[in-house]
Amino acid sequence: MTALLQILFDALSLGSLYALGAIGIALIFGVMRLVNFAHGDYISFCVFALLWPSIDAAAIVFAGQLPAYLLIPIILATGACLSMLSEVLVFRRFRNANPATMMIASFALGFVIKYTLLMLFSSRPKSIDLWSELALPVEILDARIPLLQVITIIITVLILAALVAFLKRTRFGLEMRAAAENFTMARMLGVRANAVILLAFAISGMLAASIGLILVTQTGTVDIQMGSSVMLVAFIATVIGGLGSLPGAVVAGFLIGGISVLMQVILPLEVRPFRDAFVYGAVIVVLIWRPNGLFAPRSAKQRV
Amino acid sequence: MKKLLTGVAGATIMMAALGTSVAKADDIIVGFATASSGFMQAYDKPAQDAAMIRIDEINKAGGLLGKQIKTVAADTKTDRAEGAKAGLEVIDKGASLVVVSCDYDFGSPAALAAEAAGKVSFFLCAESIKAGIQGVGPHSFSASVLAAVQGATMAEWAYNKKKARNFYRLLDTWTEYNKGICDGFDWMMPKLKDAKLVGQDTFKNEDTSIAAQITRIKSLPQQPDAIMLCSMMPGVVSAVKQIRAAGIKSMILNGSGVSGGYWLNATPDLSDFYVPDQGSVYGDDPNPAVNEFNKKYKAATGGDPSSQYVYPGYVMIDVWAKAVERAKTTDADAVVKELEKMKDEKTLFGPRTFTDKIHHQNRGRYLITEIKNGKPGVVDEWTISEPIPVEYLVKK
Amino acid sequence: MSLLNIKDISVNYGRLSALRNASLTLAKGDTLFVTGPNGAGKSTLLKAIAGVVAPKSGTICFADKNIGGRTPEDIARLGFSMVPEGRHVFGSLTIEENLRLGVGMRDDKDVAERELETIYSVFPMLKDRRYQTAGVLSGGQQQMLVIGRALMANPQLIAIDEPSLGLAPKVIDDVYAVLLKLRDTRGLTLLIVEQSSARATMTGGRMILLRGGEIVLEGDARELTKSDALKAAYFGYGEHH
Amino acid sequence: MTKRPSIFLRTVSTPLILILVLACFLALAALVNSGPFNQVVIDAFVKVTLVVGLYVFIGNSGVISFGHIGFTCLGAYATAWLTIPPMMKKMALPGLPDLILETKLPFGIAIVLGGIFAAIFALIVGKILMRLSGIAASIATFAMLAVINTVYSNWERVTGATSSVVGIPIVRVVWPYFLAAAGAILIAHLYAISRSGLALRAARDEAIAASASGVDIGRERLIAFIISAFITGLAGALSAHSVGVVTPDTFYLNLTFICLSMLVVGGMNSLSGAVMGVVVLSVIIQVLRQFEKGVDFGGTVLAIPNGLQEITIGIVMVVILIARPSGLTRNTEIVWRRWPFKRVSATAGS
Repeated sequence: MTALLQILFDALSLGSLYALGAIGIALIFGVMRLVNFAHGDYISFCVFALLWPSIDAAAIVFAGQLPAYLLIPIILATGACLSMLSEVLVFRRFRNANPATMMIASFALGFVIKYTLLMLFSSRPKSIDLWSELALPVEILDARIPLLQVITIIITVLILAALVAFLKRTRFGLEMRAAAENFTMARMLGVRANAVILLAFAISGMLAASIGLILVTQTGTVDIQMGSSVMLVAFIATVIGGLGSLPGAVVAGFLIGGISVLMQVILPLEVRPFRDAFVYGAVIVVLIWRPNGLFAPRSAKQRV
Repeated sequence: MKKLLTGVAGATIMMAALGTSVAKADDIIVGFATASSGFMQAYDKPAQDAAMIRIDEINKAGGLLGKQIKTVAADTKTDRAEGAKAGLEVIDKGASLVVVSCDYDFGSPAALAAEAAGKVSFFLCAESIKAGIQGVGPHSFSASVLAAVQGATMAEWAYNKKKARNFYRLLDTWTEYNKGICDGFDWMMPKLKDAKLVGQDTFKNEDTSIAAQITRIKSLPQQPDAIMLCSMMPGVVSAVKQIRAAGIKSMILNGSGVSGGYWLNATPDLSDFYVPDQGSVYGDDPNPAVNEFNKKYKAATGGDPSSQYVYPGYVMIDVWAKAVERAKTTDADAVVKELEKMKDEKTLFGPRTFTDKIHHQNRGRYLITEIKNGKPGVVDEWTISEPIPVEYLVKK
Repeated sequence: MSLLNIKDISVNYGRLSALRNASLTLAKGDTLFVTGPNGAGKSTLLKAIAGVVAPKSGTICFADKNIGGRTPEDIARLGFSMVPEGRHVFGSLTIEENLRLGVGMRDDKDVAERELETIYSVFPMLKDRRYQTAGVLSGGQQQMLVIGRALMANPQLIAIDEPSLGLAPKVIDDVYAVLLKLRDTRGLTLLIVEQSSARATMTGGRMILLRGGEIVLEGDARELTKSDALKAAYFGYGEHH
Repeated sequence: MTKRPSIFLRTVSTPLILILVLACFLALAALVNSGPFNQVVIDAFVKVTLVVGLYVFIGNSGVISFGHIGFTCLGAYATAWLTIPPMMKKMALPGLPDLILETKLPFGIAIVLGGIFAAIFALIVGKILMRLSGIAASIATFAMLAVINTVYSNWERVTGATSSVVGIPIVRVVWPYFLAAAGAILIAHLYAISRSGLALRAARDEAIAASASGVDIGRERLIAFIISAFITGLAGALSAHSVGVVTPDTFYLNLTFICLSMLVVGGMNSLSGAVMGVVVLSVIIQVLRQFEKGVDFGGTVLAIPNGLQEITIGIVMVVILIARPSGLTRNTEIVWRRWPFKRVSATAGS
């Protein structure tokens, strides 16, 4: 029972990260059919914003020193700004381009962000202590769960709830959902396209920033690569969930998190290094079974 | 389209014209085919700086065979195909010693190019048996000590000095280096009477959470005395943080991949954490000459050595230059012959032995650094009781 | 004076010409039917007005403004409501949310509420199911929804692409009754694409016939249908001889 | 359209012009005759082969594949298995079947077998994956790449896991790579003008119409998948011989994106796009690298900081795509129509 509970928390906390990433990608995909491969680099960028640029091995903590009530808004704003900036400078110029072109443009943008960070901070991963008091374990029904896991899950639930409230209760949210489903029709109803897209980018950037903060707290590491593995799984989750479907993205994110943890638990030692092969094998099976994803929106059109 | 084609042609001719340069005849040239950009840069650069310090020392003392040592460099961009080009480029510029990237995987393309050209090549700090005869050829060497020696050292030391009996093995499958540490640990374990492996698991360096692996350790009937953590930056920090956060108090044994204090602010209260080091970067090396070197390094680069991986660069030039002096030529075969005669050759950072079977260290003296309340300090020194057999290393 | 003034517009899809030198004017309160065979350019004409496709040449003026090059949302905000072909309801949104989207450009909440009640009174079915997602509606119900949604904005001009398609005759009557009532009470201008001229004859108003991307006939709906000219032009008689 | 060029010129001029462009580089390499520059040209030829292989599938089917670098991996390891001296193989890769352990094939045969191995794998996997289309197919191909990568990174006895496989004979002469790139261009062109290629492109542009007129999209896609797997596998084998070592992580996301970028920047729906994308980006990269090393302008040496090359190339790519969203060649083929070169549409022209 204790072990089971622990596994459940492991799965939920890993799934949380994937779910947050998947929504960030699904939001953008929904409004402009862009698979934003720079999303992972937004995560890295936000994390590096905690530090002062320096190529020394030891990190010089910068924004990371601020109290949480300042730090969190600043990092969220960093993510939002970077994300909106990339829309204004780059993606806006690709409104009518085909998805492959946009995707490669996003990849090129990510490349630029990554190498800029590399130049400013050197390639050596840096270490930073952010809120390590959160690392203490708490007792839940005899299981000792790291507080951070609990917090990660709670924060994810809160973010999801806030997002749902925003989408369901506000005018902007309504417009965004409409735009995600049928962009042209929404515009013909007077929905301001650029504003909605910009807002989607802002939210997506903030989601990237929150993933970054969770990752740093969890790992204590600031690394160029840290966004990309989350981004990759999140991207897959978005497709499995049904592109453009936000609930689908969330469920698929948790699903992949769950499968990864489960595989790690049940696979015998010799096979365990092959874990990801099983996870990705499962991805293929799901795709063959449901090519439009688990929760394809009714109007889903294949455009890529 | 025509414009496109002419543009391409023009640029190409320009680039070809720029690509050629001349080498002077009466210098000895050391070529660095290392990464000045990309992931490996952070590992190559410090070791290369250390190598430069030794070169400077030699030049100031009158040079090598009466000639000055000149250096040329080409950037591998942390890319294998670029690595091969960089190797060819420094050979083209007349290098008699080709220094290649720290890591075997990234260094080997350049080393293979050097081998094909009949030049001596040295890996800055690669710790795989392949960085040498086995993976490149008879003219290739590594300046560091095998990863397996680190794992074996930690196991034997913890068994003897810390009375550890129950071991747990946690392997990060990301690199060959990590596996090497665990291979050495595996080799040592059966030699330690009544030491027991109570469990083992794997993870991937990029895993953001190793919660499942931790759960497995915690469900053991009794916490292990020591966890052999075969991993490296950056994943290792995350792993350690999570292990300690879960309340696992066992001592953690590591390879030199975690050497250096630069990452410790991520884990402010870390204790019972042990690292093998070839020399101390913390200013408390038992050998004052090492502390002297650290000062020199700081003067030259503006910063303290970040980790022990700075040192092999110095060792490399040191042993190569000695071999050249003894051979009285930079001719590759003669230099290799002299290098292979070295047995426990003293260097600033522990003895070096090369034979015609192995151009690497399958035994070595290590300082043991303990991290206590987040502060590193040298607490001991250990040399494994017997060298790890070449056959065992090759088979792995 | 005219509400909509289209002059000499041509639209190309790649190398394919979809509309050539089309011109027409509409005054406030007018009713214009656009008919023609499949692929004649009827939908393209509407899309060009809505700003969804960009004309290669020509000018479009709406409510005294040149709307060439403006975005669809700008044009919508000038009082142009479009009901495109194929019932684009937002399937994952509720019926009420669909309708509320229609008032995108209105800040006044009370007006929006009043408008909503008006639409509900016209289509009581929508009110009964207001909290269901629009995806579950039948084809006819979806058609009502999109027309209701287009009316929510209280537009000056509503353009509807094939309102009768797939609807039961009874429902078609209802839809037209609503549209005509709004025309008569509010001065709503109607621009309706229908493949058949039957409805136009019944309702009255002007009519244009598009074929092969060109306006080939224009006149009063009832008079045109009485003459043989329409049929001849529709099928292109008299040209292949 | 006024006078159209003869059928002969239209059908064969594209590959001939492209091969001619590559031949210029071959000649330049012979002229410069320096080791590093040879390697630059070799590297470019390998990339041309690889990207042309990608084009055969992506360009004709319109499905973005993230998985083809998996075939490159298969090809590279296959040639490693076949060409490493048996002595070394027995030590490093003892899990290989005896037959392979005892064999040592010449370079030329081994690379072709590498391509065939990848093609056979594509046949098996493609049977399942080619049922999918659109982004589902893209993700499925990526999942395939991830599975291949995970297996090759961990199968100690057969692939040596993450450790570099060494002992592959290094081939540093340029012409075999040129021949392979030219061959890839020819194969790609022949496929593009074949019935299957035409049907597939028709399906790419008008899926419903094509399937209504009896095109079995799945089957045609599978054919393209297999041919492109052969070419990308061949490119993998070539890259193994050009560097002398293979590791699984070489053949993963970085290479995938670099090759896709070259294809899209060139123009993903045309063979000329595939080739010119590689040529143009490679040349820009080389020029930038030269600047990183420092360029002498009449006494003043101008050098850009290390790492700026990557940033610049990223910006250059974005700018090219903004200016020409359908790539440098605008998705058209280069054909011979008297001087100067003229374009015809890739869809209408062939």
